[in-house]
Amino acid sequence: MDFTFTEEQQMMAGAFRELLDDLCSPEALRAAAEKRGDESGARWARIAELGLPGVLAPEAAGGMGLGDTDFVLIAEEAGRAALPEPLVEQAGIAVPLLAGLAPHAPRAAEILAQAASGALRVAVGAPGNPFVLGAAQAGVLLLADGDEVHLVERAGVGLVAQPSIDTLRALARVEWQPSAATRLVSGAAGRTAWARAFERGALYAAAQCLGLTQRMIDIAVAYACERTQFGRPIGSYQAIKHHLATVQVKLEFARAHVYAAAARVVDADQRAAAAVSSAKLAAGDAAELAARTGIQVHGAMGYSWEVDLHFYMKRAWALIGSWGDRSFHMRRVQSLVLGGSLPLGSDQTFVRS
Amino acid sequence: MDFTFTEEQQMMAGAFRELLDDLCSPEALRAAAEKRGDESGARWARIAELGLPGVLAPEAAGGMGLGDTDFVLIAEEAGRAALPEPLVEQAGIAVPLLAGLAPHAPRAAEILAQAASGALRVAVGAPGNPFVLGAAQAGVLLLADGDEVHLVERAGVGLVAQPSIDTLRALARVEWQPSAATRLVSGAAGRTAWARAFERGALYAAAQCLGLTQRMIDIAVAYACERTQFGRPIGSYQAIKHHLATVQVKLEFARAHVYAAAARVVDADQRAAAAVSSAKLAAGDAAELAARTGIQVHGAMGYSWEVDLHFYMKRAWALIGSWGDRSFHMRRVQSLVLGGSLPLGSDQTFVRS
Amino acid sequence: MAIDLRYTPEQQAFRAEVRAWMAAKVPKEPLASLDTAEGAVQHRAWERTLNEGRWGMVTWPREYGGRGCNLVEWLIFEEEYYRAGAPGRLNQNGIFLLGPTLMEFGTPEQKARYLPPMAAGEEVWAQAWSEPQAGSDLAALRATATREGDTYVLRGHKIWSSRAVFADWAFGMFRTDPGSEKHKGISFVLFPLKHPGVRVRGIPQIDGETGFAEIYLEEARVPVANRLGAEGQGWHIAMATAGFERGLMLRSPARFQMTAKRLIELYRRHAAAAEPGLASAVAQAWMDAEAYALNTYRTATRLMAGGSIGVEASLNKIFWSELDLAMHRAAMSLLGARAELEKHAPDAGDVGNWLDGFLFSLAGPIYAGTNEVQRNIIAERLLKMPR
Amino acid sequence: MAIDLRYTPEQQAFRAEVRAWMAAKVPKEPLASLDTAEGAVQHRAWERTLNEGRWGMVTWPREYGGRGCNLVEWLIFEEEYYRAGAPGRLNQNGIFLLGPTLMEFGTPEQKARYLPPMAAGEEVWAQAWSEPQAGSDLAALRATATREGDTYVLRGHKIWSSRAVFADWAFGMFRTDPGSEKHKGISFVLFPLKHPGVRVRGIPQIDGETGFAEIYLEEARVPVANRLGAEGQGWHIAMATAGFERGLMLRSPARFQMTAKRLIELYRRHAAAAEPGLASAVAQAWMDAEAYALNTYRTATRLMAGGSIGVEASLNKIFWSELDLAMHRAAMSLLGARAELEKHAPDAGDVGNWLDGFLFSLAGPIYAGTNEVQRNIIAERLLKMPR
Repeated sequence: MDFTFTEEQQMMAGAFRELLDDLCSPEALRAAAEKRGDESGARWARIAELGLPGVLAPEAAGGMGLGDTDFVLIAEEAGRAALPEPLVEQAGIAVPLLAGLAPHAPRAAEILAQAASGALRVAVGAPGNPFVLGAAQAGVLLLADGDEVHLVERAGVGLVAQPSIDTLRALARVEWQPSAATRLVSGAAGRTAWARAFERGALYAAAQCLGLTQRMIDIAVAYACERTQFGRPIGSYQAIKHHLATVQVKLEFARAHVYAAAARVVDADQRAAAAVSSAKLAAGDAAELAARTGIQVHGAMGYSWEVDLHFYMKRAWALIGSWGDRSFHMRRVQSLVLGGSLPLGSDQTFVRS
Repeated sequence: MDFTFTEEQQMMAGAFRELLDDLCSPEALRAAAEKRGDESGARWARIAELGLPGVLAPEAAGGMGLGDTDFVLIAEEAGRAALPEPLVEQAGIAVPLLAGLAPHAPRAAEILAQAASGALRVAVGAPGNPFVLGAAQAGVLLLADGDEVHLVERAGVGLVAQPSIDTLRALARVEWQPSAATRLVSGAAGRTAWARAFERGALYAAAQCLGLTQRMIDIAVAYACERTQFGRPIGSYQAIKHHLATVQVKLEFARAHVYAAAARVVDADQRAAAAVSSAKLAAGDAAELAARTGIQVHGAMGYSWEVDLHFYMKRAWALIGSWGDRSFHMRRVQSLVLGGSLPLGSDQTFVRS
Repeated sequence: MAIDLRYTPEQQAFRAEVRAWMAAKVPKEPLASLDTAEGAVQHRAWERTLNEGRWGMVTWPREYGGRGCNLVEWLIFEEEYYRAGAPGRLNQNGIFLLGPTLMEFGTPEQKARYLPPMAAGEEVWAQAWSEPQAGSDLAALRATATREGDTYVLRGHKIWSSRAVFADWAFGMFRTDPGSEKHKGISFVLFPLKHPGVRVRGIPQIDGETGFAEIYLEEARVPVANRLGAEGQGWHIAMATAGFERGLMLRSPARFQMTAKRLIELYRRHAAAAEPGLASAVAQAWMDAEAYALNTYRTATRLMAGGSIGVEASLNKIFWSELDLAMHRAAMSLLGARAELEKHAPDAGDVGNWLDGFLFSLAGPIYAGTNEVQRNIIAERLLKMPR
Repeated sequence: MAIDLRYTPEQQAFRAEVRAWMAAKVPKEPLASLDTAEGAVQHRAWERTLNEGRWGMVTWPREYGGRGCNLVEWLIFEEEYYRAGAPGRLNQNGIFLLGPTLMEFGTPEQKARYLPPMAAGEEVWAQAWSEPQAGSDLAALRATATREGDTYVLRGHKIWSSRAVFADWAFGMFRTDPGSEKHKGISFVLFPLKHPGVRVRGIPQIDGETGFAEIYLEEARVPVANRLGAEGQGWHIAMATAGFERGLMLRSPARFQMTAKRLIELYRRHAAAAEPGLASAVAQAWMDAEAYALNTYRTATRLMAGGSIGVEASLNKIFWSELDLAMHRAAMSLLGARAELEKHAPDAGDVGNWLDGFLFSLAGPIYAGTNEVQRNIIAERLLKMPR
């Protein structure tokens, strides 16, 4: 029983954070927002240099061969920075999906190394998500037709862009025709592959929400310490302090859910489902509260494009609805816990099937 | 369109309040609590002298011939005082129930005047409430057998006392045998009578919750102004101020619901049902929050029997579960409003069938 | 029974009149946002149409373009206005805030000069309350009005002026006594926005629009007659204006009842997938919108009987702002994966204006005096708790 | 992967050992409340039984009656303790608060004197923190310990001493420097309750029991050797004790997980009548109880790896107290008309201990440092906001 991150894990996340402080400065985000989803190839290249797209790829495919408890800290940092490029979706979902299919599907094996190095951009259209993130910028797409997993070239699909309030997210509905040539797997293998992809999607959306929450707290605290009203910094008023402390409490306990879900997402069983849904709800709720509190603390200033807060708020709102919205995850927990299929009790918390 | 109380209505409530300040002092409540439900005949007599049991009885039966918008302020005062005797149940439920049945049931007509004068104590066992309040002290009981309304002598029933945390409430399960001799009405007449009684029960429980909320705020404010910590009265801290202001907001808008429900409870239609449920929920929620906030403001002192707060908290908790609990009323509103049977829109608020 | 919650035949006839007029005149297609240049033009045209029907500000005396309606008639008017889906009021800073203030503090000349074109929508007003260092703490303001004979020379920097980009006039507070501090030595001054020495710069908002602006005053000269009330009385007048802002008129119940109705319709479409707590949240929203309506009628008829409005304004402000936020949060939850879409997205479905409304509702607890300040007011003035 | 959320075989064996012992020894019938005379006797007997099995305080060194268990073993022990429905700990002020404090600040003699009978439940401890004018503001305390040679003469009035009615000893703070103010000149002193000059008066509670007491100290004389730490170091020691109170040990996650399980069972019995929001409230309670457990394991393994606990204690305190309140409020709603019944009422049905628990949960945000104070601590120490 050990629930701590290693020094190496923390160092890798720290290095990524430093890079992002540079790559995702407010000026950089403002520039990216104006291009609305035309991401910077330069930023992607810098991230790929760190090897991050391949964290979850086997070493044989040129990856790092690491696990979800390694990548969860990376996803958190991507959230904290409101990274415009869909690194989390490629490295956290597409790459392990390809790696899982590689033994059964030669075409998956073929592109895995390119995906892991970041040379090839891979977008994912998973069941449960109506839109695909980063489809326009991808080289290939992994798409669902029922249980089947298909691999399709970007040139082979039509895209209907769906503008998001988060102008750093390039969303699209994908129009395409499945065929035997595009199919990687079907049946139970496909179902399992998509189920795992969906759980990772929800887990890493939750991890990003942790980072976003921390960032929104940091911005609000900085503003509250600087802005004065009635002759005192507003951060010295109890009402402001208590609002922000409440967000911090929510964040801390959301962390426990997210890190625990990272440790068991591979199990893909009922308990993993409950853990992932708990993580998604807790982190999403923390981020939602952080956004609201951030606006309250900033007053009218929070509405200004010049204040950075809005980048993180919008990303939070977008992620809360992605990879299963609040209703989906709450109903799933209710079905498992109230419905009686999950054994209850404190001795069950760490049971794995 | 007039949503104000007359001077006469306010004066009658004011006179009752003054009497209760005398009759329900903390010492008097403490004494009553020790006797656990053996109410003071002297207190009842003083209240009866004011004619209050007969507010809703016709003048021909010696009553005041007034309406629910008159009695609602009386019920509010009874709540504010945590009055041990079930005046509200007798005057607000039993008397109009008897008055409604009198034209069809001679025995109801016979006892109406005695009930209105307070000479006879009448307890009510309505459908939806598992227990009867004040049964042991009543001369007669109005009891339900399906849709039928029965009038039974106290001597003709067995009582199984059910101790409440509110030691000022004498609750019992009533064991009895319905017979043709005890039956006042049956069928549709009985169903309508019980439906009206239930709506009034819920309405006046809500009205009492208003008074209880105001009293709990008053007690907490007085304590917060007097108690000092860190060299200042605790009532000067923003956190305490904001907690109490939040209760006051809830109270104010609960008032609007309760007074509006009083004006339409006689309609006994869907819109009246929605109004009564809204009132019960809003006033109950306000009282629940007032109790929690009261305890928070008092700190450990709130747990002490010597501090008066607990009388009002316990009454609030008891009333929240009576005459339809939170779930009953919330589900009723959902069925009417989300289910689509109630027309929606701002021009519908005051529509009456 | 004095409480009588029924409309009189006259009130019913009034409702019918409003309803018929709105049915005939309200634009069939929604106008562009009033925070865009195109929308501002469209909304000015709508205000002209309204005024032709003498509906610009029904509670005002006829001499100023109104109908002399009482508060219940005003509530009925608003109910029908929202029911008809009529456009937002471009001139709300004028009609709801400055209008009542002028009525109370203006000279006969000022009323005659400013009120009729305000009701007609010919002169659109912006507020100029905040300054960069004076937000909730308005008393920290620094802008000055220096008297030179019959002229004030205005200098300073106002910010968060809603609607100022497309408005004609603004009202604000200026220090007329240069050595004064806090609430003293402040005067309430009206000034044109298209005027030498006045520069307006829109503030880009997070939704890309410019509902707010900064106003730079660089030796803008206006007649002393533009001052409302006495010199140095500005704080007192501004507090009255703030009371109007929080009070009965700015947020009519019909607005929230309309949102509640739309939320219920949204819920019904998404009920199958919604987590159960949303059913209770939506029912609660309906009840709270009703409570706000009921309470407003309660206050309105009390005022008509000679009462006055005090701390109720603070109670109202907290209640409607939290209700509005709760309704929009529930809507965002119901919209799920589509909640992030802009309303013109091809697959926006029933997203409609919910996202815009959500952004706006987040501001509810802030503007017109933050809810924190309102809670202080309730605690100190109503509950008599120590400062 | 360093994170490994699996128990070792040794930990599994430890769980099996605890489970077997508890199955054999836990009383089949619930004991009377430990705030009654009868219950106090029964609970003392249970503490003796526990100690016979060497389960009095498993984390303590063997020399003091413990087993030298690490924090994960402690968590496992607590899980099995609650799973077995074992009685509440009569001596929690001793074992969870004073015990760790003695371990850190006591002399070898003091540890040898006090810890073994504490673990054995032979000496039951009460805390004597608050005074009538010093609640959250402990620094305002007035009780004095006047030194006369090797003796302290204690004078003062302590209040809200939990468990003092049936306890043997108490620990508290006294001014040893009569001219001192606030945090200075305070010492931490242990004193017997059955002792000349010490008078204990139970405070009747709203539930009719006497879990709290007042302690009147009228020239009670104790040896100077009863002082913990140096003279004047009392505040520093007391803050450490308060840290233990809020910290890891007082509220083990198993307690809340057990409540969540009971709440789910209650929900299932009442689901047909429950308003839909309760389904979400109950599911949320389960998730939050799991979060508290997960976070405690996170902290525990961090501490085992050499970390220290700081502001986390304040985060924990807020979280568990709000969780406990939310669970009991949901239970009260589910119980509906029966929620007001005392547990011995003939028709109490499944009311059980929910009402007692609800009353107790209302105190959660107050004791061990109010949640308001905890939020200040988080804001000022963790978020570095200005005082």
